[in-house]
Amino acid sequence: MIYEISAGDTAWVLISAALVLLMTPGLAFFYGGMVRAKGVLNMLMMSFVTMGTVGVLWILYGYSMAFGNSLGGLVGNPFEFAGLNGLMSEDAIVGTIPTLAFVGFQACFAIIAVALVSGAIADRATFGGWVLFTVLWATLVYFPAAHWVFAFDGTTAEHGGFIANTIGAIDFAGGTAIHINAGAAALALALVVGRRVEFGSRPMRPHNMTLVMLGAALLWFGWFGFNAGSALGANTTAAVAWINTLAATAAAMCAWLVVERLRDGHPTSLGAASGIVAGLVGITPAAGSVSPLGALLIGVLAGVACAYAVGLKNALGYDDSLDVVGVHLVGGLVGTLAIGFLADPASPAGVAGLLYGGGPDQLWAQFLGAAAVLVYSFVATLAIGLAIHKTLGFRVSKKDELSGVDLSEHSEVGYDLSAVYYSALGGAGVRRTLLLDASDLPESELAKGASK
Amino acid sequence: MIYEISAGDTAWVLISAALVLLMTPGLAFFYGGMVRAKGVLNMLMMSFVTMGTVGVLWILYGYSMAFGNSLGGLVGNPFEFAGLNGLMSEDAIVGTIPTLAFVGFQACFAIIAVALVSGAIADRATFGGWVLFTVLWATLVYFPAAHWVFAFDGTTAEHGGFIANTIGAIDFAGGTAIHINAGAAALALALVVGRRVEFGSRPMRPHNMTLVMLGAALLWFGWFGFNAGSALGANTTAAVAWINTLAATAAAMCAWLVVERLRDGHPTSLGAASGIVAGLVGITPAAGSVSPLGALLIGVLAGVACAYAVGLKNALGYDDSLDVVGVHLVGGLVGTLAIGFLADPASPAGVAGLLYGGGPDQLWAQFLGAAAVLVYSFVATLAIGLAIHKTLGFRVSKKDELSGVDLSEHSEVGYDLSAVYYSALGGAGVRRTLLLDASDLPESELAKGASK
Amino acid sequence: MIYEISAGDTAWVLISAALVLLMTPGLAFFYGGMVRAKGVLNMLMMSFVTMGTVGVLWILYGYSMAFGNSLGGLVGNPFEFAGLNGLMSEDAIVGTIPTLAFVGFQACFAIIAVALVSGAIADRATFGGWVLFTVLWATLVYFPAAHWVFAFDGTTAEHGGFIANTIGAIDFAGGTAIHINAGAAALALALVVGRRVEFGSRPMRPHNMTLVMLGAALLWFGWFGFNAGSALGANTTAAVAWINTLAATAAAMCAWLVVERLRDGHPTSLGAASGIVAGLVGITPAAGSVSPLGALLIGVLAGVACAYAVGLKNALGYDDSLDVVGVHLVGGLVGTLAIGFLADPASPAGVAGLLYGGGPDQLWAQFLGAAAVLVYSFVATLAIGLAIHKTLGFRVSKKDELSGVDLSEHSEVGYDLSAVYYSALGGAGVRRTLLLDASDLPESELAKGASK
Amino acid sequence: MKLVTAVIQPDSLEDVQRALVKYGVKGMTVSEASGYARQRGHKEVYRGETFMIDFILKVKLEILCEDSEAEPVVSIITASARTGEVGDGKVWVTPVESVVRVRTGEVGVAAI
Amino acid sequence: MKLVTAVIQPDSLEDVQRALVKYGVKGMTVSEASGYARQRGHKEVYRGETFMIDFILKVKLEILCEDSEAEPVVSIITASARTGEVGDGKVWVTPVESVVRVRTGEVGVAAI
Amino acid sequence: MKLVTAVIQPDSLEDVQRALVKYGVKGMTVSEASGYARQRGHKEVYRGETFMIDFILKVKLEILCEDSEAEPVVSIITASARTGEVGDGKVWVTPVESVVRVRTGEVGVAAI
Ligand SMILES: Nc1ncnc2c1ncn2[C@@H]1O[C@H](COP(=O)(O)OP(=O)(O)O)[C@@H](O)[C@H]1O
Ligand SMILES: Nc1ncnc2c1ncn2[C@@H]1O[C@H](COP(=O)(O)OP(=O)(O)O)[C@@H](O)[C@H]1O
Ligand SMILES: Nc1ncnc2c1ncn2[C@@H]1O[C@H](COP(=O)(O)OP(=O)(O)O)[C@@H](O)[C@H]1O
Repeated sequence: MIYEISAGDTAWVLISAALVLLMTPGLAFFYGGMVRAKGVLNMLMMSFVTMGTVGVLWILYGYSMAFGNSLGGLVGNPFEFAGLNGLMSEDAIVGTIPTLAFVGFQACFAIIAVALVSGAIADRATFGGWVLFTVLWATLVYFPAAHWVFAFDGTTAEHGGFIANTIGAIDFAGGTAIHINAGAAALALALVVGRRVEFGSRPMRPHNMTLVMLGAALLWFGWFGFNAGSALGANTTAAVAWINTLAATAAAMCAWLVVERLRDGHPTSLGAASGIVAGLVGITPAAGSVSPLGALLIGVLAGVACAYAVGLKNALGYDDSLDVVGVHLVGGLVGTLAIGFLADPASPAGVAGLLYGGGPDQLWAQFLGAAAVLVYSFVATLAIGLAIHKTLGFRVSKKDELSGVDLSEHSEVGYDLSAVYYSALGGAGVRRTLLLDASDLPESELAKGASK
Repeated sequence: MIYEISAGDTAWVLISAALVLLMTPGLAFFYGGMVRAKGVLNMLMMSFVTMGTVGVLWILYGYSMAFGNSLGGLVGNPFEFAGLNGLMSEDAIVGTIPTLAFVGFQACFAIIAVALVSGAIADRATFGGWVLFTVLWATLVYFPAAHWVFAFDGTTAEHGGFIANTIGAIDFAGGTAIHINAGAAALALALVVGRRVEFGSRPMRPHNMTLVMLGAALLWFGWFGFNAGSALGANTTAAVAWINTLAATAAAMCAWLVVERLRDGHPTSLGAASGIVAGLVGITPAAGSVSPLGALLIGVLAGVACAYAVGLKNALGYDDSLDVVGVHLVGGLVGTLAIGFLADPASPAGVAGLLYGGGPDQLWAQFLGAAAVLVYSFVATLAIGLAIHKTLGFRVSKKDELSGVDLSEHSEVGYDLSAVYYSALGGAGVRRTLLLDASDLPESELAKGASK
Repeated sequence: MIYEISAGDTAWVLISAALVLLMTPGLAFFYGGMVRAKGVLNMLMMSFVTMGTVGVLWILYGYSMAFGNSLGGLVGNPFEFAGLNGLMSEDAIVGTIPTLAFVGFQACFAIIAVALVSGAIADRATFGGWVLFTVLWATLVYFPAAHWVFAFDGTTAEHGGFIANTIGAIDFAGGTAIHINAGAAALALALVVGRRVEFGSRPMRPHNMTLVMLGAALLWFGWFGFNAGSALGANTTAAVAWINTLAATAAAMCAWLVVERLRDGHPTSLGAASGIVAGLVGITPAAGSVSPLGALLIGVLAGVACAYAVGLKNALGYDDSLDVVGVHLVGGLVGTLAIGFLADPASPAGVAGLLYGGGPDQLWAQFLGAAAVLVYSFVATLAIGLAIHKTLGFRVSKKDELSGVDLSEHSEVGYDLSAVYYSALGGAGVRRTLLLDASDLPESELAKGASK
Repeated sequence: MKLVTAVIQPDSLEDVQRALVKYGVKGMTVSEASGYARQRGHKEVYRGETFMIDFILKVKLEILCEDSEAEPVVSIITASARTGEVGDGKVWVTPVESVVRVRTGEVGVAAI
Repeated sequence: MKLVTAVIQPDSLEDVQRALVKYGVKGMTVSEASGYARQRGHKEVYRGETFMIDFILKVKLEILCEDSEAEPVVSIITASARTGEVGDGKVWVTPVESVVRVRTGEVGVAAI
Repeated sequence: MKLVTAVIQPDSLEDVQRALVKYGVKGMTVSEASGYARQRGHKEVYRGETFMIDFILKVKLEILCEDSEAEPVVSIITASARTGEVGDGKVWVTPVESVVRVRTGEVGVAAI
């Protein structure tokens, strides 16, 4: 499958890759605004550091594990493209674009898949534990799952992953590989790390809703690259995916707001932001296989389902702090299974769902693909999480949690808007500390006076 | 007019569409930073919800009303492309791009046109009223106006709108259809909804200028898609529009700052942000028909005119809270009329304005087009606004306005930067409320003691 | 070198240009979050106003000075393309893109190069002085330096600059022209303007780390346009530059965090943000001439070097407030010189560095190019800075500095999150001031009573 | 000397300030506070979870004055801060033993 | 009448509030403050520079009450705000000469 | 016991803190406040509209001390907070009837 490079397709994939990279900071702000002020930096850092660790791993061996020649449909050969060896050549092409454009595009998928999980363990995880988790989870869970779903036989290697090729599930841009995967992992990790000390007893409202809205906006913007970029070219498929990404998201936002209006009395901005993300997640697997009207419907389903699903954690008592399960696992399942019903033969995928007269095969394939990823991810994440918890430790002390993970894990605070200085320059360096410690001082005149 | 799809042109329009979508959150932040902290979420929500409602409408019938076959030059046939029926086909092409790419690009125009209006009624409108307004105004005002201005005969349908085809006014990217339109509507709506309680008596300074600057930055960034994307291809026209979008905006920012320096003593960051938007609005209609020097001039004119125009509301006493009239109506008029003078025959439009030896015809066409949209928009918006005001109600109670629309309309607050909990978990759900109401308690020991 | 326009290449350069424009606001937020709350707007304004002034200059004569026919390899003929005259024609082409696309892309380079310098003089410079500086420095330092490095013989004019053509240094996207240049200027300007009053005695921690992270995110996002866009087409070179921009940045972030973990005890979010920028700066000159593994190595080197270099200012006592020297000068030198060692003959540049068996020539060329820009920039900036300081004045009064440059230079404050009004509407305009001045009032009853 | 402390509605600050200045009060110190009392707080909802915010934003005014001025100052505040709604707040008077003006070192009534 | 002032740990506010309301206290005014004393502050690091933050966030409570209530109120606060860690804070009582309820103009004990 | 309250310029806080600690004061509570008095506020301009900000940011210090310490504490604050500019603020002393240390329940001078 070697064609010539198309500058137009390459331009589209390169900019899409940059858009997908921007999604991870977008996610960081979306998550970061939702925690309390004392944990905002840690929340941001969990996403940002993932861009560092997974970015490096992807180049070293991640791309190769995902898209190298398949070892039995389960994982790509990690040595084949280790260090992206040989891919700078003009001949290295995937479809109509340079291989490295594809590598970059998929790199950003790997990054955000891992970052998504962090929402489950807000405000209480050790930063070291999380960093190790990004390395292990990317290697043991995401890179294989990406292989299963995204590596088609013959596209980047002779043989690809079993979900794409054997089961034949449709996952246009990663509903299974990314959202169900991250959602299942989030549930496992929330169980391993345990509830926040104040969960259920103290109110923990978002500290900065403008940050949440900014995150939602960047996510939506970037998601056009995620979905429409997955066409790997600037063509009709991309345009369909683009429109569906607009349609489902708009519908899901409206749906979530309607649920809130009816259930809680008022539509909220957090609801709008959450609805946006739910819609984006829902349409991700389906962006190339449904019509715009189908996308509207998926949006409504995802919006309503997720709006209710975020309440599960309170009912069941697990502390998935920022609702990764409620939004990504549930939204991903809605979208993945909806394909079985709503796939439109007139769409680029050309498959007919049950409502378009197709048989139950596609629905069954969708179910199998989703279940495979869900189960594997949950089990493997439990194992990885427990391993980290038992060795390095995955949870800060109660005292640190109460005073805030920003201080304990990063020695920083998010905001200092006051014009008053409450601090003094210190350090063992060249500067003299100005910090006064009363007990270091000689007996004071005051004390002398008082003892008289 | 069926050509082949160009991947390059498609890539440019798809990314431009995403850029234009990002403008609406950009606008939300620009507006949101300008209101007081107690209304920031409502301000954001007015823009965000428009992405939901108008996004859905566009797919259902909006695109068809704007670009369906013309009913007498006034509106497109709403049934022709209802639900974007049939547009997923590889044959559905507009110029050199898939029709759905064009649909997506124009969808974002519709969204932002409606969102722009919200600046006029900051801090006092019912959210339900606004949501209904987005539906009615998009349907009755924007979709027709888009048809008049953007639907050229033969491009998407056999016959198009009267301003584009009969009057022959030049509106490259929506100076009339969007900015004059939204500006006139803003004036009408400000009159309908009335002044804020504290207008003219209490200071209402922006609560977060960094948010305003962020909004201005995202607007400028997105506007390259808005203007240069309107070439519907990656070509010289797009490059000219790109450069003009840089030139006019840079010049307008400088001009606004100079006015402030001379008039008020200091150039301000709000001035810079406002100048950016004024320049962008000014060049919007003209981006394809003037030279870079012409664009600089339009920027200066728009910057100076708008810097003075924002004072009008105080002089005349209407409360167009965030100066939609002063910036979008005035800036849109400056740009639209300037074409009559500054159109450069060497530009892609190839028309000569008065200063380049052309006749007064183009100026007259520009005037007619602008006047048509202005008058229609003002009158129709008055009607729509009054209808909502009399039925659903468009204005919150004075008490709610004073305590803030974020609370009354969304049950949320924008920021909670304190480390102190002032609240208690409650709700009718599984959780016991911790809220203590003294009057619910049995007669206290204290009271007993005191009565002794 | 006249080819046909490629829509794909044009799309890529147009969007890259927009990405690079976004970098300047990104920088503004990165810098703005780092200063104290009382100076955030001034910090933002120094970047924003540069988009105004340099944007206008570029169109008037900047492009011509950089890319006009060379006057002895030192500067382009400023009159050749003054006002971008004649460049709207379909025949005006650079490589495979319209000349105006190239003009726009390079415009944004000029803007950010100037804006970078502002970090050195945070919180104490007169705004007027800075505005004048942007004009003089762009004209006398940046436009010539861009000519030296970016103007290749025959690309836009018959003859180009001496670093590109005579010395033959490799500077893919501006490591010398922009980062070393701005870094050297920052050092000079920090010396001219002098230390902040509170430097070394009062703690000056970042006031809003979420803003810093937002800035870093936008910079990284935009930098894909900066680096990969410098291929001036959507091709393998662009893809290589894209991947290297990911690799080096990811590695530099990790490296900076490791340094912090080992040296200071905790990895910080400011460290992550700084590492991102250090990696981006480091890979800028080398993005097209090293392999992904080479990029990882450059990232590590830049991350470590800059993490230590930011401490220099305390040791040496100059107040480069936001570490432009430590990050941009040092990072730029690391990347520029690393090419001499790590240039990979398999990369698009096709040059072999010392580690790939190449001779020392390239390293020598790199050194010469860097030294030329560094020395010229430092000396010229000293002269410009002193000239402004002696005439207009470059420094606010101590009182203004302590109460904050936002107030003294812009009459504004960044945030007003309180629900309490501490102010009264005033002004010489139509509105009566509500400000009460006790001394303006007639002798009060109280005073009367008291004197009794 | 006396210290008059008032906890009032934020929206009343301007009226109180005007009235006091008009009366001849030359200085005051203001800070933000939150009150819990008869006036009920409000409800917020995030992702379906309800939060009750018990404490309501108030403004706290402190005014140093001569003994004889305390009573009129209290009445002026009471009159100009009254909206008649629950939550209008309290004004109270405490004794002050000495006052110094930092700038000059003046003490007592001269320091006010 | 008395004014009971307490400076306590922010995390104790809710417990104190509950205990006071249960006891019968009908109102209180809360504000944020920073304390410097035995409890050590924390360290922050920005680009390798170390900052010591001396002052620690505290909550300040003010409760107007009858003379007879002052003592029980103090003990309730002391009991419910105690964590046993350095930094738990202080409670003190000052005399109040008069109190007015703004809304009604009621004075003295009726105004509390 | 006494409560010394000082309203000073924010920039003076560090000097005052140092001086007090050097003298032997072991604790203090600080909060932010805004002052209106002789010192004039500043002007802000937004889109051509002028706003006068009457209130100026101040820092409020509260120090509990023994009767005998009140006077020296006042003088130390006065001396170290003085810049000589209008707006330097006030220091005042009020009587305190009792003090309790929350952590231990110690009362009186031992609680300070
Ligand atoms: N006992 C008290 N001690 C201190 N402050 C109080 C007390 N009671 C009320 N307050 C303050 O007065 C404010 C108004 O009290 P509230 O009872 O709600 O209204 P009103 O005074 O109009 O009856 C409260 O928010 C609180 O700040
Ligand atoms: N002399 C004092 N005057 C005013 N406030 C004080 C004084 N001493 C302590 N405080 C306040 O009490 C808080 C706790 O004091 P600290 O000595 O740290 O703990 P503890 O009271 O448990 O011994 C301080 O943070 C400060 O706000
Ligand atoms: N009568 C007063 N009551 C309470 N606080 C006052 C009073 N007068 C002044 N202040 C406080 O002292 C600060 C400084 O007062 P000002 O008159 O401006 O300067 P100075 O004390 O140097 O003459 C004010 O900002 C205010 O916070």
